[in-house]
Amino acid sequence: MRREPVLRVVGKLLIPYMLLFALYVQFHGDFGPGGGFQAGVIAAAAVIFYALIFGLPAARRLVPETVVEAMVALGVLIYLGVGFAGLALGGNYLDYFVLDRDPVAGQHRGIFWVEVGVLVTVAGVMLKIFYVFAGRARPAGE
Amino acid sequence: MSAAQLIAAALLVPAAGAGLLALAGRRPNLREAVTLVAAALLFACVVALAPPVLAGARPQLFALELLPGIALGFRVEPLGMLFALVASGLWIVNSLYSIGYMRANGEPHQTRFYACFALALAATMGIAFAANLLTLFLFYEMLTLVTWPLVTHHGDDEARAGGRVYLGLLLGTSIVLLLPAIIATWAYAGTLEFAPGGILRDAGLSGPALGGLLALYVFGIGKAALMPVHRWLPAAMVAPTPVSALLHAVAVVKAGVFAVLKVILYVFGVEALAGVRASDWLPAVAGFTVIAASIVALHADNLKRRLAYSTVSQLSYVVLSASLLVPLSAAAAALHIAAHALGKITLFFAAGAIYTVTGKTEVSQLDGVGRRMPWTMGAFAVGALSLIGIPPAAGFLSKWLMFQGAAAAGHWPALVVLGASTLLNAAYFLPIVHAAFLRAPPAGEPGHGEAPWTMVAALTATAAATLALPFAAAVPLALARATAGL
Amino acid sequence: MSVASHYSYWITVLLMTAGLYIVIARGNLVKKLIGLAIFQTSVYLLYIAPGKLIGGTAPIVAEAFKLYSNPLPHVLILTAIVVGVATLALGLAITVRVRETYGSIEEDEILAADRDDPDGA
Amino acid sequence: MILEHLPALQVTVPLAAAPLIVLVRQSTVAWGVATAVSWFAFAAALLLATQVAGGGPVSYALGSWPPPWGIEYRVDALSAFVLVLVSGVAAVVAPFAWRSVAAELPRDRVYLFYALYCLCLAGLLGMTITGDAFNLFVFMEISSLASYVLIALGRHRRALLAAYQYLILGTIGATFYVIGVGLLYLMTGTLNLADMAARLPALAGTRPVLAALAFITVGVSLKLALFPLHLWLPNAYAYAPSAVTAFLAATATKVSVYILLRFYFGVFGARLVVGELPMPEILLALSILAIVTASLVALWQADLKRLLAYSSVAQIGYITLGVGMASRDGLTAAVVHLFNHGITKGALFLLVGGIALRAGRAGFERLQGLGQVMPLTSLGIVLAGLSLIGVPGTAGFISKWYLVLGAIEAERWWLAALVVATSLIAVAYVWRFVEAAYLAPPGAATPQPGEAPRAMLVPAWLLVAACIWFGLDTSFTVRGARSAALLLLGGAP
Repeated sequence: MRREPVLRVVGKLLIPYMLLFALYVQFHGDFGPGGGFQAGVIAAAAVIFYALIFGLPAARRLVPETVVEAMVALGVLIYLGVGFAGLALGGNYLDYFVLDRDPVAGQHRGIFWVEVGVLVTVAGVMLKIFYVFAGRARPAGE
Repeated sequence: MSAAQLIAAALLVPAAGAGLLALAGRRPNLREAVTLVAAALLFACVVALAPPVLAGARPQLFALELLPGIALGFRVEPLGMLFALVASGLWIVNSLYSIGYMRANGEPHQTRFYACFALALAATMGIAFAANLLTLFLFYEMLTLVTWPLVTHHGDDEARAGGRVYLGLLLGTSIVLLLPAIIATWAYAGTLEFAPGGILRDAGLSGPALGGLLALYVFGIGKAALMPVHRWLPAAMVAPTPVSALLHAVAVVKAGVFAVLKVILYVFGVEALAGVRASDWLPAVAGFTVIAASIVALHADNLKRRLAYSTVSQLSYVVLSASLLVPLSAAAAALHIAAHALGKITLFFAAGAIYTVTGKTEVSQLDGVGRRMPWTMGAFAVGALSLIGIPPAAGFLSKWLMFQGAAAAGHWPALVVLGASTLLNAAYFLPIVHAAFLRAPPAGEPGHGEAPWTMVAALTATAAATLALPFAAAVPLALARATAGL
Repeated sequence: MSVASHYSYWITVLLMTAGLYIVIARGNLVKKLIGLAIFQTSVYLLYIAPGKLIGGTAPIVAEAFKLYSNPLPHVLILTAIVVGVATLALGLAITVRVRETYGSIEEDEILAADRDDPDGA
Repeated sequence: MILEHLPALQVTVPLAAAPLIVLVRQSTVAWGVATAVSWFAFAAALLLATQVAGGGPVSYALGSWPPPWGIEYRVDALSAFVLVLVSGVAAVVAPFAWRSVAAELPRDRVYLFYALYCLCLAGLLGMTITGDAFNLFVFMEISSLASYVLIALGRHRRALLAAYQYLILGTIGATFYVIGVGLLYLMTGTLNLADMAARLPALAGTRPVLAALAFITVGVSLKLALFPLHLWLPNAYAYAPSAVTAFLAATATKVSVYILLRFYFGVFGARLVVGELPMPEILLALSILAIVTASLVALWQADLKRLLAYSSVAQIGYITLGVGMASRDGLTAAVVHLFNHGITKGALFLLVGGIALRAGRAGFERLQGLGQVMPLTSLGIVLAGLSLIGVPGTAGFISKWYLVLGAIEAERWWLAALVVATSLIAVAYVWRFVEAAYLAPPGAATPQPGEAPRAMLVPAWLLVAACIWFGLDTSFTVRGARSAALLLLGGAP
């Protein structure tokens, strides 16, 4: 990989924008096509891109596998947490209306956090899948 | 204690006894003491129930809801009382005998033996006191299952084969025939509670339908050993002798004929059956079994096998009498349960004692045994006389009533069967007695004495009871007559 | 005419049968998974196609538009796609481990290996 | 306040436990969380069941969107009954897993087991409680994906292939189901089951509705392993870790039966399914085939776990037989057998798990003389086996009673005869174990270390005791099943 300076430079240039684009897709989900699923995949793609260029060990150092697993769990917990917050504030489970004094603002707030949860989980799952298969590429096995 | 508590005690004492026995397994003396104490306690409970029942009360106890509308229920009526008295009384004697037999023969797994025996008694009490068909069925199956370890006690290939036949026939007939019969009764009658006069009277079933249902019942109750579902009884001969005594005298076959009596009297109702002539085929089947089993017994050389076929034929006396559908023969049937139990247990005890001392199992080997074991063979003779029906033994009493009942019913084939089978009984029992006392023992055979004293005591006691029953017949006779509504 | 106008259904049915056929007919574990994926894809089409209104736009309230596509099938199928991806990933992960254990991903070879050595390693 | 949110908590608490366990990664904590969550679910299910018994169906609108717009969680007599079964079995299996999983899985995967266990539980509970057809699909896939992994965790290498086969067939089943739901959605424009049921009579007999019925039948039948779609089941059960086998055998197929019942009688309606289509006849024929062939195949298995797996196929046949009768007693039999077979098979597989711990596998050659080496385990298997046969005084008897009663009331005597005759095959295969365990001396392959640890025996015996208890006192099971049957047939709630 060291002999591919073009790739390395382009990669270093592109990866921040990929992550930024992921965030754009994430937050634009309120107003147009977009949302956590797509954003999660794009964010994961950035890391996978990094791994392809700089090698799997480097990617594992950057985003260790424990972090990936934690991301998967954390995203689900954020999502469930929104549900429980609805409960705690006196509504039904996953009730967004009670999350703010203004029901419409409550809707916004609820879906925002749910999408954050989705982003984290989807990115985590994508990376996890990538790690699982990429890590097994060598025939030596475990 | 109230009557309901007594019923509960009668069920729980043997069950708790089984638990204690399992715990006391490592200490044989304690274990056997527990058996005897449990047996005595149970007998006391059952005896305490007798006066109110004789006075006309019907103590009852209802517990769990087996199915919506059917409770786990117990109600003591005269027939059940008689059966419970016989079974619990014989358990004491049988325990005494078992102690001697099991020790003298060095049998393995004695703790399992005593525990299963106690459980079998618990199941028997459940059958005797059951207030409805479902409760009866539950304990009937339980009895099959807890006696299986007893039948396969030796654990060898022979025991395994015998156990398969035993379980296959008893469980098979009860699941395939008896269970549908019970469910059909529930579907048509809407109840399963035993009631004098029967519960199927108003179900509006035709004669053939009732007859079919009756067939499901009498062949489904495999324990009654009506031919052709009698095969399990000879197969179970692989068991140790105390188990044979349990099967033939104390509990199992008695539970079978008891259940048949219950079904005829309290499910169908004598009048309902007689009215549509639904049971006309039953005396023929029972009569055939009586004669055929006697002929097989006549040809059997193995002593226990001969006794087993004798049981098959004696059981069919009960079914035959019950199927004549007159009160007197119903009373005779009830009484014969007790009489046959006393006589047959004596015979098995004697056979076991002979085997314990000499290792002999065949009739042809018994020459001169009576001279060396006078108590044992004396008791054997008493039991044989009772089963043939010679006064003053207990069997005479029930057989006399049977003849009377058959005459009252005007059923002359039954009279012929009873007469012929009495001759056959004599033909297969008397040669044994004759050989034992009047022939010389084979030359060169080492001498021997009696069996251990507990065994001799047990068989003497049952022989004495066989002789005493006709003279103290008030209680059993009263119960039998109350059963028949006389 | 009416047959042709339902072309989305025909495509659905074609994908469905093709996918199912691959699953059944192929012995290669990966090819089976590909068949499974095609089979699932047919369902996505089944849901999405009827939800589309010709000339309709995304269901975002705005002054200029009166005609919207039904958003619900999209949401449902988004979930179904996630499920499909998870299934595919899991199936492939299992296949990788099968390959590591048996050294093959052909079904008949694996079964033969199990027949020869029933207790396995 | 907690009480009115029970329907949501019933599912979300186990669901939340899974990521928590992944975050913690520590096996003791994982076990503690999984056990606590299972018992919480059990308590919640019992509370819900009493609420339903007292005051009729409970409806819960997720996100406060009223049905049919939002997703509705709906607990009625039938779903409450299934919830109790699923969560109850989970509550018993979780403590059992402590020793069993520690012995069968590598240390670093133990937390994964518990996370997936919670996920699977949440999925099964969600399938049962939801009133939304698509939400049901999602929960179906959650529980299925979790169970594929759980099966693949098995020690034996064949577990991998078993999991793969289950994955393929399970996914096909779920996809068939979702195709059926899609067709229904196209026709009715709703995904709420109750709403669908209200709109379908107007469309009855149209081709998409019939196609939907066919797709859903095949899809769910794959999931519930109805003969001849049962091929995935024996291997999956035989090679999964013991705790997984016990849990899945007792719950997963039962929930699928629930879905079949729900769609047949709750959505399509008895008039269409029973009155106009030959579904009862088809079900009866397949059930009879399942009972006879699977029982016979079970008889010849060399491994107790496989034997029990085939017996499961046969027992599922009894359940669908009750469904096929489509009468009050038949449906009562189906629902009550769903419960009784659940606890019976749960108990058996837990006890076999004890054997697996000591002997490695449960091949019959290793069971010689087991009655002496592992007396409590063997006795438990015998008692639960009696329930499998349907001996009176055990739970299995109650099911058989209602099956035969249903057959007799329909005057189908041959069916009654068939039900009782096939239980004789069950006698034969249970007795194979009895003879091996009690009538043979311990052989070279018999495990030596002795009885299973108490942490495994106690949960197993809890279920054995339940088998006996629910055979003697049927006030909960039969009443619950009866009211569920009436509900399905459109009678009183």
